[in-house]
Amino acid sequence: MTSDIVVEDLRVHFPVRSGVLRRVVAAARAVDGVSFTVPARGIVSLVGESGSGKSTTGRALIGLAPVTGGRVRLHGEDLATRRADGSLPRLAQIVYQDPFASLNPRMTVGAVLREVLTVHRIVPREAVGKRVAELLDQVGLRPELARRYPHELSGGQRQRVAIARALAVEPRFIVCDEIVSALDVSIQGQIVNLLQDLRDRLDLSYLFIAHDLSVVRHISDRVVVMYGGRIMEAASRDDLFASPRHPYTHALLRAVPLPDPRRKENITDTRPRAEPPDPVAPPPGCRFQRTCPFATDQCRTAEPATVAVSDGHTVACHRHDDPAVIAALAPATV
Amino acid sequence: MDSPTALGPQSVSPARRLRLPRLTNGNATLNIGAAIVLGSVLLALLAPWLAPYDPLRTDTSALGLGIFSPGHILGTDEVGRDILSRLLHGTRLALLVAVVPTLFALLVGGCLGLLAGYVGGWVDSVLMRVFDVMFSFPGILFALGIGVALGPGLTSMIIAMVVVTVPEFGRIVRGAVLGLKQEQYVEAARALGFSHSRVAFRHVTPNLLGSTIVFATLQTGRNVILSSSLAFLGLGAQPPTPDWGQMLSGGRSLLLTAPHVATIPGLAIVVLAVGFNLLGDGVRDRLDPRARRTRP
Amino acid sequence: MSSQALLDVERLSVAYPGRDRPFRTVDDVSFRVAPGEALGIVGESGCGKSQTMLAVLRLLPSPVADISGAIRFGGDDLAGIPAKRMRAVRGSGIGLVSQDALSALNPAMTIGAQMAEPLVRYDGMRRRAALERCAELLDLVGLPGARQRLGSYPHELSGGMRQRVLIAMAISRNPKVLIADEPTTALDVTIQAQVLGLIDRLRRELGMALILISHDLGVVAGITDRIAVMYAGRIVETASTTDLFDRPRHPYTRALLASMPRMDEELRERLRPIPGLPPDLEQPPPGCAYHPRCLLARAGCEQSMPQLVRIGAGGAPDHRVRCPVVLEETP
Amino acid sequence: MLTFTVRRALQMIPVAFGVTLATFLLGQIIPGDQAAALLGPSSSEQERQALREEMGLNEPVLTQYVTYLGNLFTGDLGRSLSFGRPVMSVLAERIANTVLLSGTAIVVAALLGVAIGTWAAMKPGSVRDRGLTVGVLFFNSIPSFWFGLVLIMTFSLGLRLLPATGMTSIGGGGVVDVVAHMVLPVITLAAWSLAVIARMTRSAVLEVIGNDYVRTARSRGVGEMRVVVRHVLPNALPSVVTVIGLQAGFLLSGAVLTETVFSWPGIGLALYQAISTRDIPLIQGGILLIAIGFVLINFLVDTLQAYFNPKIKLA
Repeated sequence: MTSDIVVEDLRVHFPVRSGVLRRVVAAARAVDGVSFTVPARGIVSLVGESGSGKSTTGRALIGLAPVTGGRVRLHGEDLATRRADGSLPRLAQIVYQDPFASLNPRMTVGAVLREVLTVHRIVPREAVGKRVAELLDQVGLRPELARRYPHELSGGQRQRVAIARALAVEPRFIVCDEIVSALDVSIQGQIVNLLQDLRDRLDLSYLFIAHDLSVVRHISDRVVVMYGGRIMEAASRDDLFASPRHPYTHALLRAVPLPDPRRKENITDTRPRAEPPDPVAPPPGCRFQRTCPFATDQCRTAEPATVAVSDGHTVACHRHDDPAVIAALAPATV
Repeated sequence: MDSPTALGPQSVSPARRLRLPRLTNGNATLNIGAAIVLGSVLLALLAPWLAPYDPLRTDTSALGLGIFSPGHILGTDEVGRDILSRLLHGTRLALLVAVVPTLFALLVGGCLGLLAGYVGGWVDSVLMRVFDVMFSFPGILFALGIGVALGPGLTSMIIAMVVVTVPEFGRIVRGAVLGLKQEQYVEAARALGFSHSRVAFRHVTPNLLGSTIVFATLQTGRNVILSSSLAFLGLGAQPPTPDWGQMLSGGRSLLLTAPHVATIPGLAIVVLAVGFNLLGDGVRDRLDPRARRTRP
Repeated sequence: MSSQALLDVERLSVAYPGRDRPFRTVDDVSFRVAPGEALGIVGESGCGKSQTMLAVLRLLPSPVADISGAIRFGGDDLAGIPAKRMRAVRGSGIGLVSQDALSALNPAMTIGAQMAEPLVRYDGMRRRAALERCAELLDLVGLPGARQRLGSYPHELSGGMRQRVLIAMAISRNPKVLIADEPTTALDVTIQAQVLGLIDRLRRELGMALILISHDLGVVAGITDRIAVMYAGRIVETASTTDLFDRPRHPYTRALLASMPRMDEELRERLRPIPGLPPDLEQPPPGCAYHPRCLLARAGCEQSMPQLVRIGAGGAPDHRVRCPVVLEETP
Repeated sequence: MLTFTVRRALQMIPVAFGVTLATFLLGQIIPGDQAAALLGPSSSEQERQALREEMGLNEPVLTQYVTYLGNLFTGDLGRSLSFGRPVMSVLAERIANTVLLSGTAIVVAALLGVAIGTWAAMKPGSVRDRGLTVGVLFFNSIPSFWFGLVLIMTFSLGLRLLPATGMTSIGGGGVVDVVAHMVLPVITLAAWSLAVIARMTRSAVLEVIGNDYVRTARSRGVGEMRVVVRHVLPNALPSVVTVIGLQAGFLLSGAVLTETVFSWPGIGLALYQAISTRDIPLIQGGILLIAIGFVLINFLVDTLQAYFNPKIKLA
């Protein structure tokens, strides 16, 4: 299997300005050394809480956040090269959480799609109308909707339009940034199913950024768990949900409320955990140390290395092979 | 940084999603405003045919005649000119000095604002400091200075008014552009590989046209007052040109004996300013996204 | 359902003037909450669940929203009492926790100042005593360093902390009913679980009744006794929580449960979303509002809105459903 | 907070230089020969040339600007042609009158404007709210000088209730007399600003009143009056204060018209006289003074706002 996207030690640091002269005094390490790959036709999910750096990582992959360190390769070519020669937009696209905000309120659905097709000369001018209808059909919308404005559509329909716009450039890779979390539960499934169909039909690969693990479990091939700008654990979907090896992954899994009145174990009245690490001055050692129930002195001084615990399953935890910890994490869910 | 991750389906509160019924009837506002402005334009165009007398003709036998005097419905002024005729002819000048400076200021200020807001960086800093300086001379004072420097007259007054209002347009447009640059659809347009000029003119500009047009209309209303103030201070069109501000100023000497000489042109100024203000408010109500659901 | 209801809402409707004619965001909603009981109200955006609760507290824009029905609480009909008596009910009778704690806290006041305000103004407490009580409350809701937090401004706290502050504020005047409107929706998953646990504990410790509003059946499953499912402004099904999950009857409830991707089940090949779109409240479909999306719809469903009918005999647990089609099923 | 204040103060420096440059250039653009104007038409070319040399008018423009700046710092604004005295002394004796008039007007406009705007916003769509909308429209469409004339016609010439012109009656008078003379000009000057402030307050209050935290306060039983005073106004005032600051600046310049109409012996009236006599140094000086006043007011407003915003205050 070839990899569409190769991310090696990606860093996205934002300058922190302060004082009378607004000088740069520090860097906020939103993404701090992240490596993963997205295979062709693969769906890789990026999960974590707000401030984990997952969205910034996604934005960096399509050139919307500055890459301040590391390498990103898209289809064998460096991201910077792809940006410079203008091939990036044709290759990688993004769909956002809020489809209302991401569609120009003064353009009809048809105008949105026509613009992309003509600017990039995807099809001959006379074929544009036909292609718009095809794109709408591809995302399950009737061609009449081309004449509508975004505010005349429902949330689910808008998200389909946003997907159609991304598809218009015929990309290989799409960053899906929380694209179902603003939708009603009954509609979420429509969009998730659509993404899977499109992947099969158009050979796409996705980076699926989400916080809802039940959706992630459904859609992904691989799952990458981020915390404080770093990757805690990465594994195939089945491995990660069946046998998480990082305490943070375990905490995430244990926090999903189950729609079953007899299963109350995931509702816990614990004292609040410590705040996520300050991106400007992360603590020495493991980023998760303050919250981790298993943290030792070693965790507070040395940053854990990322090690493979089985084929394709990596974890960044000093105690990944400690039997006591493994036992505590084992019955995660189900 | 990350966008908020957990915006659920309830992130917009129902009360806010519901369209609140409009409290003032936007259509009435718009219609009255449009009627006043269009009516003024019509009067200005037809002034030569409607006016009973030559606005410049003085009649020493009829100084300061009152309202409803025979032959002079609105009376005569301090040198015996027919007030109605002067009022009608003055409409042309009033509209000219209200609309023309707005158009120029809109063009210049709009472009500078778009440039400052979209490009940002040092271009923005320099332009904003220049606007700050211009802004520090409150409207009429700045216009006064320029009017004095260029010598009194119509052209210098229009130039003065343009210079005064350019920074206002610049700031309004820049602020709107800065807001729009944060919009996700603008970022999406960049991600789709569109050029800067396409994003600026196809995606940003159409979305700030509405608010800019509203501001321009309201500014035209303010220009009616600003121009009459400058004329009152003697910086506009020079006598004996029929000008409402001039007429008002001239009527001051007759306040005791013939108050209508100063009152009537004042009322005309108020009506025209009200017209533009209503028009602006009406257009704003129309453009309010909450009030709009069907296709524009 | 308990006979001595603490809060008894009967035939509540909320209407707004629409483009052409008035439309209802809440339509003929009745429910009761007994002391100490936890009721969940579940539905998707626009189903009227939040509007119902704001109507109960009379916090809707009053001249615009037309409210009808009875809201009985402590011997009063809240719909009819004068504004001053209503104010006495708010906070000390019924408390409210809203969704987004950042916007629900006054950015220009310290936590202590806004928490203590009604205690000093209306409960006759001295300022120092009130602040002391606030510190205790913040400790009760598990805020670390509670006393020092009194001097903080909302923007200095994290989202989870702010939600805890909001909960402490809602319970500060010892309400008998706590209404929590999507209290965890804006929070990260791990924080969400903690806040739910906190609300559950407070309800038990303080003996409050709880009305938990959520779009997520998973959120209400663990901590409620009864659930009412709303669709397009109406309650379509109400049952005890276990009954609802074990034997959902209304086609919408079933479809909603089936549409959820679940962590506690085998993976399915595809998700099963509900086809179609939620109705436009200004132009609802005729008859049953759910019929255009309903798999069991038959001729007649578009004719008239069905009644909410009790299933089973008098001895059975109270389970009501608004669908004549499923009533004909043999259980 | 300190950082913010210092940053904001530093921003004033280029603006202040810009303002002096603009007033200086104003003097440069104005056509005509200053020396001739000073010496009168009967002066000889030699005399004029000598004066130009003495005044530095033959120097390069940049040198002249540096000299102009230097003079500014020593408080030398040149000599007024029409008064035959230093501009500084002309302005100095009048500034108090202008500040008295504009200051009273802005206080009246701010207090009444905030009160009326809040009162209207508490019942949107009510009779009083519509009344405010109409009033705002009306006062925003009236030229102040005409309004002043109408007031004079009604209250001085018609009803003979209040004096029309001057600051004191002939022969002087006490505080009561000055106040009586102030009534009409203050109303004239305050009307426009009052309308603008009331409208801004109304929309700011309406915006804040829809916030969740206002609902939180109500849901805890806080009374409506207290909700407005404690929760709504503190969050609505920052945007209102900006407008008040701007209006304070505009009132300073609006004084030109009002002082002229009412013959109020302030800077505005002096400016009007200077314009009619083309007394360029006095025009430059008056405009510069008002512009600098405007810059200072804006600085004060911004600092005040930062103080009320906990996010900046604590930073």
